[in-house]
Amino acid sequence: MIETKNLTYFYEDGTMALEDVSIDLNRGRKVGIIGSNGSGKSTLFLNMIGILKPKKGKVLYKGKSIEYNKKYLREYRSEVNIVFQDPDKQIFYSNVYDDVAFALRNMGYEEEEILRRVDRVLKRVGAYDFKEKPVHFLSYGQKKRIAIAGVLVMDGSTILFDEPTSGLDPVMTREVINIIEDISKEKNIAISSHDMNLIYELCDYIYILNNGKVIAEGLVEDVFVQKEILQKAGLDEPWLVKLHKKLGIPLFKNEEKFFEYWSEKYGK
Amino acid sequence: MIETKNLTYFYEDGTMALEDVSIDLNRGRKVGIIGSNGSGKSTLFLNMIGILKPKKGKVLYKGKSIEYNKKYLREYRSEVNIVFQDPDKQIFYSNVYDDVAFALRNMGYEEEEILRRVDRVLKRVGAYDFKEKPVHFLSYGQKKRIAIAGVLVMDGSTILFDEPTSGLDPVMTREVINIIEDISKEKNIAISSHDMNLIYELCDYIYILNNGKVIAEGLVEDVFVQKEILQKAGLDEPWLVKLHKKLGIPLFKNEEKFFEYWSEKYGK
Amino acid sequence: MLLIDKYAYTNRLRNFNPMAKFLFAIGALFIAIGLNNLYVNLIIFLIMFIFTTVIAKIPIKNYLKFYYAPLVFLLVSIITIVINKSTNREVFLCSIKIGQNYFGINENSLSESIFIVFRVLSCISSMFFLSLTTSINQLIKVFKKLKFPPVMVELIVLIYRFIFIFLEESKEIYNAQEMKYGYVGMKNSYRSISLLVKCLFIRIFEKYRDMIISLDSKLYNGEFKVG
Amino acid sequence: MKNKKYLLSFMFLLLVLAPSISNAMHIMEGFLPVKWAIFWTIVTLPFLIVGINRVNKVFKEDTNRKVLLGLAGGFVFVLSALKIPSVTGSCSHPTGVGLGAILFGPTTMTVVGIIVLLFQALLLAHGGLTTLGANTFSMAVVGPLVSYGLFKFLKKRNVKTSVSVFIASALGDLATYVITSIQLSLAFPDKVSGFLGSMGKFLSIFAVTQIPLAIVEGILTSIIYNLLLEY
Repeated sequence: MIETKNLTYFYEDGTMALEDVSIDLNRGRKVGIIGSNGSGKSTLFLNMIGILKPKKGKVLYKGKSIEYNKKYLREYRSEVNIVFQDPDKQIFYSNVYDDVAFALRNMGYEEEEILRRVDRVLKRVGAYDFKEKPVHFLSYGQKKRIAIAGVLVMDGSTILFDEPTSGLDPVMTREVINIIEDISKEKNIAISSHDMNLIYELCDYIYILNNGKVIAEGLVEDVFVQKEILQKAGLDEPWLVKLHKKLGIPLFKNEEKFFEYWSEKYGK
Repeated sequence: MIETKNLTYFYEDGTMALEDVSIDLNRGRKVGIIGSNGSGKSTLFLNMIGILKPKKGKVLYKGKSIEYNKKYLREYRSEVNIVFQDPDKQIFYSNVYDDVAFALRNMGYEEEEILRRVDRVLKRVGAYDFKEKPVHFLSYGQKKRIAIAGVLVMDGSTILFDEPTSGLDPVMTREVINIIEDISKEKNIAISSHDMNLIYELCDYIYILNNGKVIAEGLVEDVFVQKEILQKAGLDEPWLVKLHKKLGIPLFKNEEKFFEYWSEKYGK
Repeated sequence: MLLIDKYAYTNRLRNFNPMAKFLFAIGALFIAIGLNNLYVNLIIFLIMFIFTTVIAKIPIKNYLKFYYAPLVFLLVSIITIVINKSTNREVFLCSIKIGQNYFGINENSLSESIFIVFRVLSCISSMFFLSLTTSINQLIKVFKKLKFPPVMVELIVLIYRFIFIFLEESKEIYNAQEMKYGYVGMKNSYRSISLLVKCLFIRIFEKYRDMIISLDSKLYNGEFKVG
Repeated sequence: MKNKKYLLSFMFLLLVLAPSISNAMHIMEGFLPVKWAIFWTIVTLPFLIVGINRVNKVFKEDTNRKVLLGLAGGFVFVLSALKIPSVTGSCSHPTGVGLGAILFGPTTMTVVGIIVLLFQALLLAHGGLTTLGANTFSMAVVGPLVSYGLFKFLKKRNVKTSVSVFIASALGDLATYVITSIQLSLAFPDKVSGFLGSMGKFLSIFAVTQIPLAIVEGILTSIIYNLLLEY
């Protein structure tokens, strides 16, 4: 339901951050925004949630330009929210429960309703078991789940994820992917990342950002096979794509499907 | 030249961090220490450079137990040093030159010699072009290079890298890998990471840490094919290993070799 | 992140001898408050204005914005100084009577105010010249040459570096709070700002813990030397 | 945790040395006539020298403290750049300066304070170079001393800590504001009613903003104190 239209953003000193960026999150359930560090992914997200205001162009929500007054933004953010990269900078309490309840308390919900919602969301992200532990005893991956819970609890329609798996080890990466897959069943999702294998597996539609400009967009299967564009953006091909191109086999969305295909074909 | 012998370390509150860990960095030029977050990789490194003192067992340098007095450790650390994960915690100056020169000035070198060394090392890590910029203008990847330069400048014999590529995008990852490859020609290297593809390509000998214990060690080609052990440690197989096992092709160390093989064999 | 700091590294005079820039600005400051002469101060202001915008190429629009906050303070203070109270109407150029007292503008305070305004403009423009054309990293070298106490120089070096680390963190924390309605209404705002300060405060110790390890490994011997 | 001790002493500081560089009114660049600029610089100098000696002594014992004090300085600066909505509707800066270091004694605050004020002048255009002496005296000498003294005094009287924190930080803030008013009145005595008349004007003008601010500051500092206790 969110779109940006010819969005341009530059910093006070004139450094260009985003130029003429048009992005439409309706193109897929899970839209990927990929690009190298400094390509503008985070700035784009900050524009999309109304923290930064575009210098030119606009952000549309349900087809209408978003407004930058307090009242509008309050309403807007109950629908559109973001999980930032570093959980340490979005967890404010040393107590898991209080932290996840933060947004609801700020919104003025009854404690009873808060309790219900927080519990539900903690279960959903698999954090219910350690909800009694103080936050500084949690591992990075556990904190990440708390951070997701803290946003999920607002129950909006769209969630942006900024580098959701950076710094996570393989097991935790898998868990976060599962959480995102689960959320995406009922919400619109956008993910920014420079981890190509992640985006390739998770997203259905992607935009490639390079130096603040969209240099390609399309269905995952169509964009990821354009090696020159990925290279220009400083990105890698996912290995399944490499196999597809070098070995002349069909393109598979994930490794399970590929190995299935292989064993059927070659009986190995 | 560094070994740990039955090293055990626990925190003041009794939490076990490392148990009976024996590691020998002479087993390869580039030794990988892999394990999930919290498996004890960083604690092991801190023991190896003498910041933490083992509760049991010891750290050997050139066959002799290291000593924990100031004089010895100074000497030792001019030979054995570490690049930490977060560059912001190891850069103390906003001025790139002063920061890289820091260790040399601490060692009492002449300014002339310092100038020569710093310039050389900045060129080597590809940071010479932005040496006039203040650190707070640099990107994460650029800071990482400065952090590496700040250690490399001491010109010791062994460098430990703690998660050298975490948070870096594909291009910068590639650059850091190249820097490490280059350094490894003349120095002993140990790398801790949970990025399996990185370790697989870069290292020759690896140790797998799980809950503070070494659960496997060996040549990369031997260890990475043991799926159960990787799984136990919460790690993934590198994709080249997966292909090797599922497709019954030989095991290749990097994708270039694999694609070469493939095109020779199938002419594609 | 801080606009003035950004310009200090990117302006056209950035590579000009820092000591010269420093002495020029400080000299101008001394003359400005020392002579306290209207014409001299006007000239200093014009020179600084031209040096900063035309020669160092700081965009005029942003340059003028930097004057906004100080000028508000100036305005309030000037009003305070200019308006006096007395029971005697004679001392004023013009006045109004409120109750038993006259409130008005006295000739002496008016002329004093004019001097203040010119002095302030010339001083501020001199300081802006310095801070917009000379980076802190350059100033640190100047301070060292001028034989500032070494411990001050070291603290300046460290604080300058850490400012940006904390600034970035505070911004990220602030954004995350804002997204969770942390700054809707007074009560939420106070709670959020307190939480933010707490988070940063705890960060001091986390960073300290990690940084002394890093210092150890870099053979720190108690001194942060500058070249 | 070994840090716990540091944390506690630092916390103490946070509370005590509240009169903040951040939210007090900085006398702007060029505002003071030359003789007063020099006068306040000279008055501040002894405190600065004592502070530097003190700092040097602490650093001699533990050189790592340099980094700790540096971090505290960065923290204080950033607090001064934050904006919070204040009671008066305008935006003000939150509390917390003091933070400097009780570890190092209150005079240390003068050293960190003057550096932070220097950065504020150069990077934020708050305050100035010619007024650095006067601003340091009100914000980094008198304010901390008042809060520090009050906190010690109240603690001896067994006043509840959060109350002591509130009083110490709020009054420290007010002290800074009174000193600034005195500085301005001395420099600009009313042409009709003299120093006292001028003092009355400055105090009443700034009271509108400064008294509510002092209260906010006190409240915030208590909240932060309690949050840190939880941790």
